[in-house]
Amino acid sequence: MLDSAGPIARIEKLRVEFQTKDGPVAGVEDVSFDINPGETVCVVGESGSGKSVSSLALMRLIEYGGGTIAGGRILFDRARGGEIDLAAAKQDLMRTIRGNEIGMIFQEPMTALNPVFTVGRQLTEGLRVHRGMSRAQAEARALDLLQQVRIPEPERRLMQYPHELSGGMRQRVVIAMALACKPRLLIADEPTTALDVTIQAEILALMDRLKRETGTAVMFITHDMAVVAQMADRVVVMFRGNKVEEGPATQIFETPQHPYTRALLAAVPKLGEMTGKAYPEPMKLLGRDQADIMPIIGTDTPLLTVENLVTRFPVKGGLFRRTVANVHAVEDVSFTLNKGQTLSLVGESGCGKSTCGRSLLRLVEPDQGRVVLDGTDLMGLGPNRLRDARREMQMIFQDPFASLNPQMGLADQVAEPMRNFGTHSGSELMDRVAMLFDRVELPRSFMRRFPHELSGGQRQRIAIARALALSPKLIVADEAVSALDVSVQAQVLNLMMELQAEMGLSYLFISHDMAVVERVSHNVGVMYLGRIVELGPRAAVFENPQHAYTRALLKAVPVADPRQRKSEKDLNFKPIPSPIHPVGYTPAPNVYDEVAPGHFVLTSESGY
Amino acid sequence: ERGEDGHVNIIYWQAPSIMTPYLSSGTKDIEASSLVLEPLGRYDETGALVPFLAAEIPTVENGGVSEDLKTITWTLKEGLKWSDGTPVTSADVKFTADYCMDPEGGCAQLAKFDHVSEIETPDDLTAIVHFDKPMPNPYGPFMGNQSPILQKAQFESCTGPAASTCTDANFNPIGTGPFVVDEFKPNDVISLSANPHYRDPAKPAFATATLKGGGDAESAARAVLQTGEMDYAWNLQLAPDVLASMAEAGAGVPVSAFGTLVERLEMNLTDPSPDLPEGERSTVAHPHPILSDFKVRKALSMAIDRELLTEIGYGQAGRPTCNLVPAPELYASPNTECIEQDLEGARALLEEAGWTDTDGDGVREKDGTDLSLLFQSSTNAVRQDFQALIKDWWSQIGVETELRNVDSSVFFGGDAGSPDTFQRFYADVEMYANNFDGTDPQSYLQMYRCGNEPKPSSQWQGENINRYCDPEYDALLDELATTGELSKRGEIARKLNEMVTKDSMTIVPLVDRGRVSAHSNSLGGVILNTWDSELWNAADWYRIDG
Amino acid sequence: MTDSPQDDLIVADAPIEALADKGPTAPPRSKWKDVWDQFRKHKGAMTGAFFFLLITLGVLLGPFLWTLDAQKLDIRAKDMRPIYTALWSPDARVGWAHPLGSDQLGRDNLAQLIAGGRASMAVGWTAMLLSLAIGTGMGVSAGFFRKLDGPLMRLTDLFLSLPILPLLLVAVTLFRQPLRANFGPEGGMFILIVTIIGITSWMPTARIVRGDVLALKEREFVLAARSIGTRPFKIIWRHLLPNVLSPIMVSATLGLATAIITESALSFLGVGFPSDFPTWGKMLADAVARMEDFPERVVLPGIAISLTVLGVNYIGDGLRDALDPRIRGR
Amino acid sequence: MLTFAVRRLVLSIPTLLFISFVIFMLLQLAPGDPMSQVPLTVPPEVKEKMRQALGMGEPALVQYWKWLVQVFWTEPKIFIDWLTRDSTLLGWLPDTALYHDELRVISWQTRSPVMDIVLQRIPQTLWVVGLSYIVGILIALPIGVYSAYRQYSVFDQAGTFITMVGFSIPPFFTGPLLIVLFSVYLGWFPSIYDTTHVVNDWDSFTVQLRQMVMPVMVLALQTTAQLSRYMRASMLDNLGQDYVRTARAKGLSEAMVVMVHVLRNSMIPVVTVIALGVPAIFGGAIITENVFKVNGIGQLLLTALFANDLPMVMTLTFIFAFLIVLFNLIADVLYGLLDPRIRYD
Ligand SMILES: Nc1ncnc2c1ncn2[C@@H]1O[C@H](COP(=O)(O)OP(=O)(O)OP(=O)(O)O)[C@@H](O)[C@H]1O
Ligand SMILES: Nc1ncnc2c1ncn2[C@@H]1O[C@H](COP(=O)(O)OP(=O)(O)OP(=O)(O)O)[C@@H](O)[C@H]1O
Ligand SMILES: [Mg+2]
Ligand SMILES: [Mg+2]
Ligand code: NI
Repeated sequence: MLDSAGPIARIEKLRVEFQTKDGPVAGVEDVSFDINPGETVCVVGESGSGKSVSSLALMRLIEYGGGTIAGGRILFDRARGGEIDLAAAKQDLMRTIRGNEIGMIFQEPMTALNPVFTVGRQLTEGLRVHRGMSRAQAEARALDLLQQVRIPEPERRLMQYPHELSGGMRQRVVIAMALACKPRLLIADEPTTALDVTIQAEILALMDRLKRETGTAVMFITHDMAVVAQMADRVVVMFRGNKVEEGPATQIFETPQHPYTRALLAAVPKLGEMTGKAYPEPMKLLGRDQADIMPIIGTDTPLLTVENLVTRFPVKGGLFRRTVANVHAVEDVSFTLNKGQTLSLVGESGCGKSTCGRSLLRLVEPDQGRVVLDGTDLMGLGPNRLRDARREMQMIFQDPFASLNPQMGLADQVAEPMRNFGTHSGSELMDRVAMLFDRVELPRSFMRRFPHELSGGQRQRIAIARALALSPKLIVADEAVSALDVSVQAQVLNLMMELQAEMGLSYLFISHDMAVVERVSHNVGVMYLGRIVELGPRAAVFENPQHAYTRALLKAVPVADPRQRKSEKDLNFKPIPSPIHPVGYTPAPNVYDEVAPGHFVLTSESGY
Repeated sequence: ERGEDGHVNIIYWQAPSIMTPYLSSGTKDIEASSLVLEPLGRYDETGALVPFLAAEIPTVENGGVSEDLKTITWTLKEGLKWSDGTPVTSADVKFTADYCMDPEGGCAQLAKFDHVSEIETPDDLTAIVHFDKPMPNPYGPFMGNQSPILQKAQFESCTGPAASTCTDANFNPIGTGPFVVDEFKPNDVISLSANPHYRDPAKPAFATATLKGGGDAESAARAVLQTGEMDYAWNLQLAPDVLASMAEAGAGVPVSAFGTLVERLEMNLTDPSPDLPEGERSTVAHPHPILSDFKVRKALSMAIDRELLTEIGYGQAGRPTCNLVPAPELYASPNTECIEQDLEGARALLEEAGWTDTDGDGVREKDGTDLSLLFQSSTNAVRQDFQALIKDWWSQIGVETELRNVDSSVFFGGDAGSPDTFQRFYADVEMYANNFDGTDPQSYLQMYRCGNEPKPSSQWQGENINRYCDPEYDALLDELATTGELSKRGEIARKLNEMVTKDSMTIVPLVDRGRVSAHSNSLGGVILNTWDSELWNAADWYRIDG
Repeated sequence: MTDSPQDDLIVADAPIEALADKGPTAPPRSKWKDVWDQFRKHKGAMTGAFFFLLITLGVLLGPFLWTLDAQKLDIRAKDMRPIYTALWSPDARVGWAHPLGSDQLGRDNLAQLIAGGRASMAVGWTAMLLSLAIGTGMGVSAGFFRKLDGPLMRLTDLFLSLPILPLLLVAVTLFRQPLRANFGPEGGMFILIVTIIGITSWMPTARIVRGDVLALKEREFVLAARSIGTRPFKIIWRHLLPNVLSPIMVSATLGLATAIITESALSFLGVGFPSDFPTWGKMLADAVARMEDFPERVVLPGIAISLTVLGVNYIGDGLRDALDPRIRGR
Repeated sequence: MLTFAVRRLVLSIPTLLFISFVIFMLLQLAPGDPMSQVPLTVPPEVKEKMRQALGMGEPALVQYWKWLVQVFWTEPKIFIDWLTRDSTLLGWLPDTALYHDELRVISWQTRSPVMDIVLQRIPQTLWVVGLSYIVGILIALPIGVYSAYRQYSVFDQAGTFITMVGFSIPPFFTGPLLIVLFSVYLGWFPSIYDTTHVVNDWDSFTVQLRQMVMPVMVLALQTTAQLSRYMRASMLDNLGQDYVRTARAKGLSEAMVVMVHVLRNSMIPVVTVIALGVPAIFGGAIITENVFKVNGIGQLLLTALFANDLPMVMTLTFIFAFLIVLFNLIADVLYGLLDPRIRYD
């Protein structure tokens, strides 16, 4: 297999510049590394460190994004015709290489596919261009590819449009597309970042298998150290456009040399780190003065009681738009959240976590159930009373960029809740805004900036500041850290926990990242198809999972340790059944079994 | 030889919408139908009567009109055939009258049949019209382009309310004229071909014709004068310099002729002030605070330079006039005193009337009211130029003017609900043109009878637009109605004309407007006629070779 | 290890720096200065603004520099050619008294152009603003309030199919008198025209805005605003409107042109300003008949209209870029 | 999708009824009178009789009701009769003979059924206005595509400039200008459109082409100006999308990337904009038709308006309203068809 001697691609002193209105900006300053046949090279580094730019330069796609390769060489060993410098190649020549000898998997499976063409068409396109196949041949090959990436019902998928597939399937289509012409080098740019654990586990396993079977060299870009641990043969660490460290995976993980690498590794929450600790505590971050890490105990007084919460979305149809079916997004959910504590909801994408969170705040109207916050029943409130009640409960949204108005200054956004309720005014208001900025550790000079001028972590901190503005008792954090880099994520998590310790906040923490959940929660609820299948103290749920689904979920979490790789065999996920039921359908109520004090497991039918 | 000259293209910038003049009185429709339908007699270009279907014009002298002026006897030419080959008889003549006089038919030419009591048809060629009172001018029915003869056979089932459902007959009437309709596209184009049964076997010279409608006067003129696409263009109401510069191209020539159309200013003798309650504005209950004074009206007229107006607005197709009835000669008063502009005299007259500019703002006042007028007219480029010029002159004599122009379909629409009709006259001065049918001005002069003014009780209908009222005038009118002798009639009519114009300046005539049309250099035989349809002699048109 | 030139620097304080906030280091400036800076960089916008300012100043200050009355007839000096025609046809009737010539009644073209510009600009801007206001209001309400969507969109259909001429005639009949009494003949007509143009041209804006609002409404920041207790009208005002500014801008530029032209069509139909009150559109319409002999009479107002529209279009482009903080940052 | 369309159709019936009522009342309120063409010499009594004969004396609601019956009941019957009697498509069916001389909508001006005249006008309207729309689209799309692909290039700047100038110059100026240039000085094209012209061979076809060139160009200028802006904006949106990069990464040629991947996506909003413009075709182009004497629907409406021919104006406006509602619906459906992400149910 590894018959060719030298590396398949060599990047030497690559420098990429972008022309902006303020003159040229370097996206990548100086990067050199090799990729050998049959090897997986992981490129890690935080957001904006130049990972994507390097890979795009390799494909010479960077020109279309306004960049130029300002220096360095990219030597690529062609299957026929020896080594050429891609940095100097003509675009016409590149066209015969792209998709043919180098395949690329893009960061965003949701947008990487053209929404108006069928999967089949997009899969066959490259084959017909590079391999000159007829339509029938190409389709046969496409079918074959879909089977390779283990997509169920591949024949049907060929005729479907991207939006009809789930995120995981879409990403698999993108992988199949990249593999179509059997490239010798595969570039995978954060192929799993947008996916949840279970699908991520599957995709990683799939790529690993493909690499082993076909001997393709893989350049794997990610910022998730756990993924690196699962995949990498060799690791390249990038920082601000430069390579700072390179070495075999085990070496990087066990004896990191560069301070940045060390900081990065320290910031990665690892599943199992909290074993044996009863209460969550902030992370120990490198280079920070954290006096001493105190566990957060909270209180035992209930703040929020949810009973039999049911939320359904009507599916309309027919001539007169009558409701023909319902999406049972939240089904008979009950839990209690104590003051100063955190309850986490975990589960796969689409299981109803967000809907549950939104229903509590009545941002989505629940159909049934009781939500009592500090003695007030939220369900019975009229619009005005509800607005007042919202002072006590705030939400942090999943996507820090989407939840901030791009056209509004940051100070205004943070001040908005106070303006709404008229709690402060004039200079007092500005003082409080400044105080909130201090609180979330943002320089006051940021007050006049706009969201796009901030990094993701900073934006999320603005969102937190906004949620804190009214000094609420409850914050619903809906995937508050999912979109952030590990290092930033760690900072934000610590911030949140500090605030909790100081102000006695209660969090309803929604996430699909088990490691993060393990770190922050007092209690954990595992959701599946709208129901909580397991609910209990964090330690009980993580160390003694009872429900089959909880176990599967935990097993899928990648571990940031190259010595503990998972194989595809370990994973057996069933596709989630549809939460849509016809109008008359009445689901059976949930019945729980208390296996230990406070540890409940669903015993009635959950659909898993 | 019939049909040897091929095809002729006529353009009317207003498109004909129907082919019978009885259901529409738009000039475009009447003129288009004159290619197909013919009356017993027509007026020629001098206003004289010429027989068409009749053998001769009946008069008192030849015995065709009874001495008591109550009957007129028409005799048809012999051997006349409809275009379908059937003979024309006096029954058709009688039917035509019945058709129009049917009270439910909504006949547009009902006025032509005023006082007709009965029509007798002693034989196939004779029709005797009986009137219920003496008619000094008995040539209303069956004379001129407005009342041609319809074929009984075709229209028999189309009388009364059914008139408007006979689309086929209305679009393709069977006639005696030089052409027959092949295809009628309402408001667009009419395709015609020579009538095989036309009474003169050598005519018409053209085998086919199209009458295209639509566009505006300017582009119609362009098509005849500049590009030569069309042979004849109707009614080119354009500024003379525009017309002249188009004619330079040399593809055709403009032709003009005069009739009785007079562009005039009408002075409102009643108060149009919006402060009055609705129902009393512009009614005789309130005389006009400014214009009731003859001196003011006179001064306003004196300030106008009619020569210049004519030159700017009509050129060859207009001549300055001081008369309401400018023609025929018999009725036209030799009154020319207004032609000369006299700004000094006008100013003096206003001073005399007590209007002086005391505060030096250029506008005269009297008793605290400004000499300020609202001057309205219909929308039309020439009229707006006139308005601007007149406003300028009036400002020179210390009169302030506000101009307003109203869309002509509203202005002339006669909608009782609209405040902008010319009848309502919610303005101080207005400008428009009017004329009379045929050659007799009696009914025209009758319009200014006391009590005939538009008023709320008459749904604002009425023709005495100025709200003029003079018992002496009314008495003279009565005299005219009973006078048969022509010279005497002329004398009375001239007197009446002067009473409303130079003696009272109620009506301030400006320009005697001629008609301008244009034909291509290769079209021969065109005689422009303002007393009848412009296409009255289309049978005689021919192609000039070369 | 690597031989990166920054190595030392990173080693020195890397752990802290790696996790420290980064972001633009330039000190933030005031928002409007920012907008202006960005706007200034847009060449097209600057050129557009220049011409637009030139025209605006011309029509505003023109009457002080060129004091001839636009409505003054001077019949002896009618049909004068612009002074520059003397360059190629020495026997043309030209004179410094009428540098751009005069019309068929001897009114000065330059004075008319200035006076006409005042009227056209005033009508154009007000009508455009009115139509934008209605269109945006309708679009936002339809997009934001589910219940209103259907009725408002049907209302849009209704207005789309309303015949403008009868509508005008009705309006003139009903409102001319009271408006004239209160605002004078020109003022009254101005209000009438502006209103009519406004209420018959808001529909495309409404449609576009509605579409955008429907999409924006699903964005998380709107939900976020709701969760912090922002009232619906504040949500519209603070969160939706600023984000639909760009399509509104496009409608505005097109709307200005349409308004100026519609005004001329109206005066053509006799429902516009008094006939001796010049506007660009009317000058253009009146001069079409004499276009061959006096091309300047169509060309001058034509250029004035086009330049204004182009100017506004480019300004709109520049503003759109400048007002978008995402682009402005770069 | 189908149910969506049907539901919207059903809902549009009350909408249309309401619209027709509003239009009717508006026309009733509008001043003006079909007698405005009647010379001033005709006495008022006669005019009053003529008005009565037109049925103007009746109360407005009665008139409206009659109109409704005629449009929604009588005219469809005539149409069905025509289908089963004269049309080639359904001529084999037995003649239904539903129509028994009920009163149809009669134009006051021409005293003939409004629908007949409308049908007569459709060919020239479609030829000229329709063709100009197509020409406009054909010119606008490539301009828009190329301007976007080469954003801020000379071509893009020039395109913006020309389209904006084209947009700001009214057709009552461009029309006569073209006539003076091409008919008067060059003599290439006729200035008058001959609606009776029949195309039956090559020569007559070229004649037809020649007479269509100018009106089509004048109208196409406006269409081009607007559509190319939309196209450009839409292309710009899509050129920045991720899937474009994916397509390039597959090694597709630029032509494929732009003309297949980007264009297809960019066309989605543009196609609906195009669909929304279609009613305007049937509505005719009032000024241009008048300048070139095309005498299509636009000219018909204009003459009817000036003649205060209420039944004609009412019916034409209603047809227009109907088309607007219909094409709104079609635009929505098209959107759903073109964009697989959107599903109406
Ligand atoms: N089109 C562009 N114009 C200007 N600067 C760019 C452009 N694309 C990328 N950059 C800059 O290049 C640098 C590297 O970006 P790159 O996308 O490679 O980061 P990354 O490591 O892939 O981050 P992420 O993990 O968020 O994908 C960043 O500072 C970015 O701002
Ligand atoms: N507004 C809505 N209308 C209809 N269905 C909805 C709506 N919002 C969510 N759903 C459906 O409800 C179910 C639960 O969605 P929810 O967003 O709560 O999932 P989630 O657990 O938050 O997933 P993720 O991790 O992807 O955010 C899904 O099947 C989703 O399709
Ligand atoms: Mg990246
Ligand atoms: Mg969610
Ligand atoms: Ni720009």
